[in-house]
Amino acid sequence: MLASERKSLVIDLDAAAATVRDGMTIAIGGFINSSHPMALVRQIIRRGVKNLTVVGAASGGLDLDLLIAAGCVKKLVTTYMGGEHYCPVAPFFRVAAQRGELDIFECDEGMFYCALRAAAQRLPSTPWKAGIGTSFPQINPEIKVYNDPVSGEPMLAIPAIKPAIALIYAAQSDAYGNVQHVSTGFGDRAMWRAADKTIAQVERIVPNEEIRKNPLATSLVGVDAVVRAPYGSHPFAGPGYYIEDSDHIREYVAAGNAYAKSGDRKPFEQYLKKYILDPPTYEDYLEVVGIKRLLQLHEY
Amino acid sequence: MLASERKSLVIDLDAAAATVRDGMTIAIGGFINSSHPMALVRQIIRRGVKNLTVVGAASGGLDLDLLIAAGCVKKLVTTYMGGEHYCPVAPFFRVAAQRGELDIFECDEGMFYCALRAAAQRLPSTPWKAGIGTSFPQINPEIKVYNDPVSGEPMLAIPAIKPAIALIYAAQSDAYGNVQHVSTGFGDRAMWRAADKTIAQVERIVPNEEIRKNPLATSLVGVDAVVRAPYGSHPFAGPGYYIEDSDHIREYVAAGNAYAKSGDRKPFEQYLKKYILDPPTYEDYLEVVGIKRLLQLHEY
Amino acid sequence: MTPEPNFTVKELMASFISHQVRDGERVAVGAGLHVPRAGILLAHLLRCPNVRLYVVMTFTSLLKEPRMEPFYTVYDNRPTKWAEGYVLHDDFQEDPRLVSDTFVVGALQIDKFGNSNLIGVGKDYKHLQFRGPGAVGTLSMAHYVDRYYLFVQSHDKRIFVDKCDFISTVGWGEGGADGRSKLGIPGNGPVYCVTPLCVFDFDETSKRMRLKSLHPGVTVEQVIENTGFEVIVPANVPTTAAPTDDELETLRGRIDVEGMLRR
Amino acid sequence: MTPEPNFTVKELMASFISHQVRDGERVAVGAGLHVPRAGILLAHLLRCPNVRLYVVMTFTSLLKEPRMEPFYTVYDNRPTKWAEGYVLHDDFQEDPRLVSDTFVVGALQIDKFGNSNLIGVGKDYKHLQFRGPGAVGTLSMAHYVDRYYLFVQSHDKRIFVDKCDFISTVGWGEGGADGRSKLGIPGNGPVYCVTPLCVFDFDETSKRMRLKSLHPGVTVEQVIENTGFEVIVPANVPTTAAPTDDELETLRGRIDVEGMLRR
Repeated sequence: MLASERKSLVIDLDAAAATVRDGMTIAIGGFINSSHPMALVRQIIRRGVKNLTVVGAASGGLDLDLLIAAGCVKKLVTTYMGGEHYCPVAPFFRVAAQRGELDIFECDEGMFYCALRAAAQRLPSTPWKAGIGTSFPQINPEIKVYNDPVSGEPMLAIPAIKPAIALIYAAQSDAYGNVQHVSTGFGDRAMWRAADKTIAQVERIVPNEEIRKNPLATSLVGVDAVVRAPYGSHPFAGPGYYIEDSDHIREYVAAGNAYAKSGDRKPFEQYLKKYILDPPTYEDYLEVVGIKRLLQLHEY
Repeated sequence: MLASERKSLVIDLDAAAATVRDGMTIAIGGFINSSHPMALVRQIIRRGVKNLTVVGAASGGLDLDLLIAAGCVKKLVTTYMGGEHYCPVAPFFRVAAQRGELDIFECDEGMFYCALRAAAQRLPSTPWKAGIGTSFPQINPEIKVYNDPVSGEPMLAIPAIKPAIALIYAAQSDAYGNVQHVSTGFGDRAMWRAADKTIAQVERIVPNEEIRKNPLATSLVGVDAVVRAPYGSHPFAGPGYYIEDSDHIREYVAAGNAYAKSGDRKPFEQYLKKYILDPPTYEDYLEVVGIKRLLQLHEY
Repeated sequence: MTPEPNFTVKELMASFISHQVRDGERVAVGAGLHVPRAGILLAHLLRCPNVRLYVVMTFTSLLKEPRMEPFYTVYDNRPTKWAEGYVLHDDFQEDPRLVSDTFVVGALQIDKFGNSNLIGVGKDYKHLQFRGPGAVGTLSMAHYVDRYYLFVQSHDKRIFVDKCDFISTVGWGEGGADGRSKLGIPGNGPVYCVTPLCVFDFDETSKRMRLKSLHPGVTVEQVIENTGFEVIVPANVPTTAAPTDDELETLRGRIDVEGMLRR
Repeated sequence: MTPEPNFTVKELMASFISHQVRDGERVAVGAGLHVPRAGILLAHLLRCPNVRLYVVMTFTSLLKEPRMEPFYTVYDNRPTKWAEGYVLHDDFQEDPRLVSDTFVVGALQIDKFGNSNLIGVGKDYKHLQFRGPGAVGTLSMAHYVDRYYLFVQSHDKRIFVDKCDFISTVGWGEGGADGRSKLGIPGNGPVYCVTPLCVFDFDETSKRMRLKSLHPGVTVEQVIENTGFEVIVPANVPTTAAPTDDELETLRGRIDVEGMLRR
């Protein structure tokens, strides 16, 4: 009598998005205009989730700005909020921050990973030296200055930040949660280690045998659930598959700038309706974008 | 006018061993009976280097015991000193420790990597929680108990240990120090990060183009020098190439046990003469072992 | 007289350990200890298809493997052929719980509260009577895992002592249900101690070691005689459950093909 | 009248930056800043064959690459085709010096001691006049590298201020040769500040910003007028060295093929 087969961890998009509930701390992987689990992000917006603490990527980007614009975010943990050459500062972030409407855990990339590592290591804080002499201990009162017990020198204690759920975008996974990124995976591993649970949104689900052909490429060895969503990082890049959709990003930035510059939320409301609220399913979103456009975004 | 070609980092075995000088702190990679840079270790013994602080692998093994037996070691930083099923406790280590002749930085694997990470991160110490309630803070006075600045709870501060040189065994490298291990590389990356300089002893030197075919396999992206020594982990395993030489390890353990049990150093002196002091070169060592024996050790 | 059992004590211990594994967990297979290794693999093949096995710094599933090729060490490269992914040795310090949810700890000495010692025997650390191999990773693993198990290959008064000369891994500290929490140590600590004579558990209130079951043919007196602290002995001590035929078949046919547990 | 130079100010700045790179170093190529990126690649191709370039989280050498395919971002996957090895983004926190020995820092504000600000402009952090993008990794990189360079794409009194509203990256703190060491900050801090008008260095004693060279056609008065703090002006201020023909040829033919620096 042998054990039954391994259980598939593949779930559907809405079931995955439904794990994110009001007030939770979640992490969202990727890097600036690449590798964000956008199918999940849009579904979270559709579900009207509120008061999230979002541990954005180091560095974050317009994926987080969209969540702020849609009213989902209470607190943000990130080191950079921009769209690189598309926009120097993310527009809704900028306005919300200037109005004091957003709690910000102000940090740089070193501190960001300190906070995630502390969570992964089950430590209350980890030390960092860089930041002494800057404004960070003043503008982020969660960071404590103390003296190192060995050398006596002043240090910063960066508190642990533990996401309940990490939402990660990657190229592929098997049904058992062995995830493989194309190329680096940026800082996604750090989020996976820190979070209680990780959901991977992938371009393809492949047989376990495919994963075993190159186990060195397995970047997250065992996530908790897997969601299939081809073109799922759109409008951002999906490494190995497609580059970012410049036109779409410019459309979003224009809508954001209209709000940031003149307080006009209408262009964003139109964007929100067209791309997120109206399309009943994820596939319908892709229909709105159009297969022709999607096929133009090939990486090479 | 273009820049000249890249400079080769390949050096010979004796030049590499000569960088290790009396009183230095060095790290030696590998794991128990696998992946130790033994050609370098033997050359260090031949050169009569003294008073080393050796940051042995976590977990260390008979490679370190040999250095202790040969009188090179003043202080040891390791978590385990044994040969697994060949011997539960490394013999010369055991005697030296029991006589109080060896300084030991007593730690477990978690603390070991804390010390290396602190060095890599240029921090005076990093925190660890495991160890509270044990004898470690008493038997290792370099570890300090303090209260976490965020939570107030008692923590251990593990001081940074920075090797001047890390000696690493790996499968291959190009001439520019891009090193690729077969399989995991155990904790070698942590030593590379912590050390001021790293020397990789490899089975093969391959063209840069070979490295670029699988950059994900590059485990140490840029060491400071590369030494070629085929069968260079013998008598220990070289992953992807050969398994450990059980007979040779048993010969060493028997010599060690003769000393540990009855104080008879003669069998070890014979071992030392036969395998290390008499063979004028590294290739001569392999001749003493014999090509027939070496070819029997293939991994599959 | 009881008939001679059709299994060895090692097979019995492996069977007992196999029932401690829970499906879906990450479980480190410390290959050096053959009995716990066999127990974990047995659980995987018979009851826990979804455990993630940590084998020689890789994670894998071995459900489809007809026979576990022999691997006696934690450093042997050959089992990496089964890898689904790598977790480097130093990664364990980044997140101990990503390596294993449970663990097996061996020891030179174990005291009545399940504290254990791999450092050495003797009163003076600088002049030990017997220097042990060191803590390896037991200290950190036992601290962070959900729960762990003590396992020894022999049962005598040198191992089971009233007080360890040194503590490398905390069990229940100085005892009591809050023995760990008052030190700020997470997890459920040692659950059982498995020996060639018996299985101990821990009294719920005092967290002192208590006889849970006797292996076939072993008497309470034998345990008491060979244990250096006072053992709590309940009124009725059952016999450790014998491995089932299924278990023996799987152990002998697929896991312990070379018969390490039958010697 | 001086003849019109045969190069742009961006090319001039790239040439200047290229001379700051030392062979054998690790150098992060922050692709978003085109001018420093071009300068680093120029150094690599002409003088520094042994730098290890950190490009989109890979390390590489580009000596054999006839033309740098356009990459405008730090997230574009395409440059990973050149990889010799990966260093993940979070690895930078494990060892900042394995990523880069030197760095280029941009800013919203820079003060006379080379402290800089990417957080925002305004007195009240909770109600900023202008919220910046955040520190990215500049704080930690600038702390750990051997030395770094400030670089701005425009030169005016909004950027060059007497005192930053917030400091995200320490330059020389409150000044003085011990401005960094008394805070316990390692490294040699900011060495030069490169602007479209000039290059600043730092007075050895006060560590206040000092005019080092003027770009062709720029006057001392122009710099003073557009700088919000008192600039130290030496008796003789040379003109920033023009890019050589070799440099321009390599820049235009192999690095800046699309002419980003000529616009």
